[in-house]
Amino acid sequence: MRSNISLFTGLILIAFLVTLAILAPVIATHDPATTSAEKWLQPPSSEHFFGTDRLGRDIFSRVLYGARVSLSVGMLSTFVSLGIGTLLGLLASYYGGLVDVIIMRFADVVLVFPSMLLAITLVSIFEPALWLVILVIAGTGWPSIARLVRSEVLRLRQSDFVASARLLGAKNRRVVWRHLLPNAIGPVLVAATLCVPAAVMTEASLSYLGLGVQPPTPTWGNMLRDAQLYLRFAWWYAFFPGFFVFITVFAFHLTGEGLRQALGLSQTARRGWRAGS
Amino acid sequence: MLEVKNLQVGFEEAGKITWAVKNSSFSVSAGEILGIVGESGSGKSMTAMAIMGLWPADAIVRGQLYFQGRKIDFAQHKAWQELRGVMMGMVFQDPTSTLNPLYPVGQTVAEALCYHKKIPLEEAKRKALKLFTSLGILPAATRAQQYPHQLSGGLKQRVALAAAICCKPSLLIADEPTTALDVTVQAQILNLLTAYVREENSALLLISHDLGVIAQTADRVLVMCRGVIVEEAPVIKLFKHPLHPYTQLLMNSLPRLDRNVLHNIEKNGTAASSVGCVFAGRCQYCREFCLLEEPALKTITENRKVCCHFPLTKGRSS
Amino acid sequence: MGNLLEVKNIVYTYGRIAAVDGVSLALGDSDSLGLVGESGSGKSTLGRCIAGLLTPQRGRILYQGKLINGRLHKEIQLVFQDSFAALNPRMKVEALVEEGLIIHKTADKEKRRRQVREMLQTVGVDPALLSRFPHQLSGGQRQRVALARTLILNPRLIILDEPVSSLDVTTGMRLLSLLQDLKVKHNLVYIFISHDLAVVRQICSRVAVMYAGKIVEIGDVEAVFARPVHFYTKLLLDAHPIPDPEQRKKINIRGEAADLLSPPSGCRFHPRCPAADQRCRRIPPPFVEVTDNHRVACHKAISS
Amino acid sequence: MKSALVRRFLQTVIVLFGVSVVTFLVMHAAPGHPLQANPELRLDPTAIERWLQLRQLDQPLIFQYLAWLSRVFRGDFGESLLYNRPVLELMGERLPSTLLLTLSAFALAMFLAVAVGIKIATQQNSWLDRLVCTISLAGISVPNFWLGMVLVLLFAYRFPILPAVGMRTPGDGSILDILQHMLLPLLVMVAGNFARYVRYVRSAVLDVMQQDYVKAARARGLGENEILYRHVLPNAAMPIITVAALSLPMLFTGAMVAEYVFAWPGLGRFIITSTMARDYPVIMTVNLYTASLVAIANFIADVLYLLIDPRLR
Repeated sequence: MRSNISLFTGLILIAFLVTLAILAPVIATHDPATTSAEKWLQPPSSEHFFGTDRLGRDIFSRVLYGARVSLSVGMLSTFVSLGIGTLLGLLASYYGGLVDVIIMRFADVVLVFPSMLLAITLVSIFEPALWLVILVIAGTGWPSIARLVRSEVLRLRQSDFVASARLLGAKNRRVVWRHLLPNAIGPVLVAATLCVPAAVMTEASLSYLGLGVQPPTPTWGNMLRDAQLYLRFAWWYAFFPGFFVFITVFAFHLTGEGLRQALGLSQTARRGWRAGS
Repeated sequence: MLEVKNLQVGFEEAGKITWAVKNSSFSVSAGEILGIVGESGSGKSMTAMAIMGLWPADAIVRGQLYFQGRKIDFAQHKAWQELRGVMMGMVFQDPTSTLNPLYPVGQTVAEALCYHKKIPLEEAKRKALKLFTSLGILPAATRAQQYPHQLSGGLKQRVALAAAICCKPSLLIADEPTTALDVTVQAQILNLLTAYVREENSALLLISHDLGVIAQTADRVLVMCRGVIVEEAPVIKLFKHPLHPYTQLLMNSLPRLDRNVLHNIEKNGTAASSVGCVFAGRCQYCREFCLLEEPALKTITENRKVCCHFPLTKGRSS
Repeated sequence: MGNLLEVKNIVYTYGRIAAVDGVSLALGDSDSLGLVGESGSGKSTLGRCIAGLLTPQRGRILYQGKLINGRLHKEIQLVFQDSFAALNPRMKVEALVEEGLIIHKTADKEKRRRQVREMLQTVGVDPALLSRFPHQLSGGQRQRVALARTLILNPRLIILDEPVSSLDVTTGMRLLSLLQDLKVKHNLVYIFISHDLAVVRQICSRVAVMYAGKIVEIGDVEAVFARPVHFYTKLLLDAHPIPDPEQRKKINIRGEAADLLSPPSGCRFHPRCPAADQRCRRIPPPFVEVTDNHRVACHKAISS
Repeated sequence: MKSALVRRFLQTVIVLFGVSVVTFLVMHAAPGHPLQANPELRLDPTAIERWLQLRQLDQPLIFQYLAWLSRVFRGDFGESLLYNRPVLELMGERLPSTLLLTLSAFALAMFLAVAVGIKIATQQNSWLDRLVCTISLAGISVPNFWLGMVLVLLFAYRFPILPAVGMRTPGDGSILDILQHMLLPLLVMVAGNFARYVRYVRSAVLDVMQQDYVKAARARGLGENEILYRHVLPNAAMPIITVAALSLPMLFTGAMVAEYVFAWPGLGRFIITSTMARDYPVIMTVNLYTASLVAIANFIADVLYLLIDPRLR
């Protein structure tokens, strides 16, 4: 019952945020880039719901456009790490032996770098850009997916129902598509759902440090970076973008949590980390 | 020794309570082995858990329990805590999961002794070793140092038994103690259980789905079906002449070494009924009345009780 | 009478443990063999080798005279002990039973649906359960679905790995009775793996007793149960509780099952055998025929 | 036991080797010349010259790697381009203030998480359990730099009772002053870590409490305290050790973003400012140092597992 409530609330919130992002041009009350010298740092009002920033831009509209960046970074990087992770996890578990050792040790090596540190290192070497942020986040996210896929496949391959299908004469393709994948998808789905909030958070942190998506593209992270200097005078400047980061991350965590409970997976068992060792 | 009156154990789901144990009353005296037999879902384990005060958190438990003349309140967990381990002991089905994997098995037993008897650890360890020797966990000193995963199922069950009886409880409950074990080990464990009862004059509640085990071990038997005690009788009388059709069905269904019994099996399916006799849907002698009216457990002769409108007679014509 | 199945001296090891250590047996066209023994005796491993799920490291398995080591054969099927683990939790009853037909492309959709329904009727499962998932079925129903799944391919030899041990007695006996009917109707041969001698008694014509990876006695059920020769068989029969309180037995059982990491020398049963002597400790006993079709691996059987 | 230990050790060595290769390759991919092209960075020209020389760009890659590795083994991690001083020296100077913050944050968060986690696990689905679960879910969802800003807004600007940034007031260096400065960053770090830890403690304890051996211990009449401390907690320790081990490196690198927000003069902030300045020798050293710490922490966790659980030996 409770799990359904968190799943439901999470999904509603996500749908709401996605709608905001997609319909940003329709909902936005102002152009997010239009500056106005006389209207800088105005508190929230009926004209500017979330107030204005140091250049007189409408924070409400900028937050809406920022949702586009945050959500696309979150989802795209999750897709990429899901793709790489699933592929490498399958390869490792399918071929075993040396292939397995090489892939899994490489995953180990990537995993020992704290993802934030790896992200800022990579971004500092190249020029910061949106695609780079996505790739960097995906590059630090795939190993846990790969570990998870590998251990799920290894576990399921030992199961009686796969043996039973083989006895009936099922070939590899059928075993993989009808038996392994449908049963492995639950834990992987949960892991993917929890990848998104991590990516959103990393993007926000990078942009906040000035290493992520660069101005003038409005993102929640670089809005917070701007806001820091005006914290004393304009609470709304920092409050709203940060609040949206929080709500977005919270929504995905809620969904992941609900999904995990609905699928009956335990929290400690979920960890891809050190699942294989 | 132990008297259970109107015990009910139920679970609430969506505002409706389903009863796993319905209004059961029975007693067991010192030196007696009371067997409880029934299929899965008959409520026999739940009965044991209720007596031990170990029911799941979401269960609803009602009724009265008298232990050595003293009434135990279901609401008072504290009272139970003083009884468990000292006055009541329990052996579970799967010895692999009931021993803590992180401790040497000797320590598990010594810990219980230490806790209840308030004796120093060294003395408790010595006592545990003695107990191991008497239960055939040999060589005791070596075995005591080993961890559960290093022992066979039979030895683990002996350790579990040692931990349950180390303080010489006057009531021992064994819930399917041999189901997870091989037949040769089963015989050994049943021997140990019987020996304990005879030596300490304590009571044993032996729960099993296996009529063979019951026949070989119990003095008196309760037959349970879907939460209801349908028959109660001394073991010899029960096997010679079952009164309840369910008891008869169980006996006929039992695979036997000395003959082929497959031809006895009636093939009608099972249907559940919410009113009337719990066994009506599967009973080959079921009459219309059985579907409408719930029978009560009534005394037939001394020591014999049956919960059936039309109990079996020797020739089978009611 | 030609042999349907012949197993010649096969060995299967997991790491350092030889679970099956040199087993030979032959199965006639209409025999049903019970394979009994305690846990760890290697009976399930032997069953999986014959089904082709495991490839024995040594020895040969012949089906109708053809070598099938480590290969699956459509006519040899296996029913698993745990029906819950053996049915894909994400497939419905219909898809589960239909799978074999789809794999072998034996019929079109319409015909397959009909066949599935017929098969469910045969094993006594209400067709109303077609769209249920395994976890929505009772234990007996699951085991019947598992049976239907294999039967739909028209197998000849079915290996039943403890099919009733997790079921209630009444459910188990009804399943046994169904198995008995199917055997006759579909001309099936069973290898029935069980730790329960009494269950084997109901359904098999022959029985093989395994101890520590080896067969110690094999023969017709009636003969072996009435006049067991090997001391291990005697022990198993003795330890089996008789459901009659007036025949209470007091049996003394020594020792523990053999440790397969360092199996005892000579006869593997000698540490627990009441009659063991020097020879039993040193020399593994040969397999000898005591009467027709009744063979035993015991030194004492020869001398007496 | 020994063989398992040796295997884990070898695995750790392999991972450490991989870490060095990856670090080296990443730095090798770093462009050398934008360093000079970017006057904003104000790097020391002589230091850049030395850095480029040290990289021996004319040599084959493998030689460059070996040369670098041998310097690393001799403890020579190069000099900062920004400060023109040895990297290790710079890091060493910043370690104490980081440790002060991170150690107290870790200890406080872990202590609270274990206490609260056990408490709510023993009363699953009570109002307290639900409350803590919801709060912790929110806790892991709050960006810590934003939480920092909100706290500064509240406690430094709206109600000016605490300093907003830094570690000590200039001219003052008393313990009380440092503690006052520490309070807000500490709060931010404890909030995030507590939320993460408490969820693990709760689910680990819950998992164990459902085990049969806990029920059996109860049937033996042991008191709830004995059951909790002797049977539940030792078995629940493994997942908790894992989280603790994964937090260990944080102790030595500092919480980067949190230190940056509060201008705490520790390693974390140093890492970020050096990265933004493209101080390559520092970045390289920091990566190597941090990743090695994680690998070693994992090894320590593995050893602890072996000590606790006889089944793994």
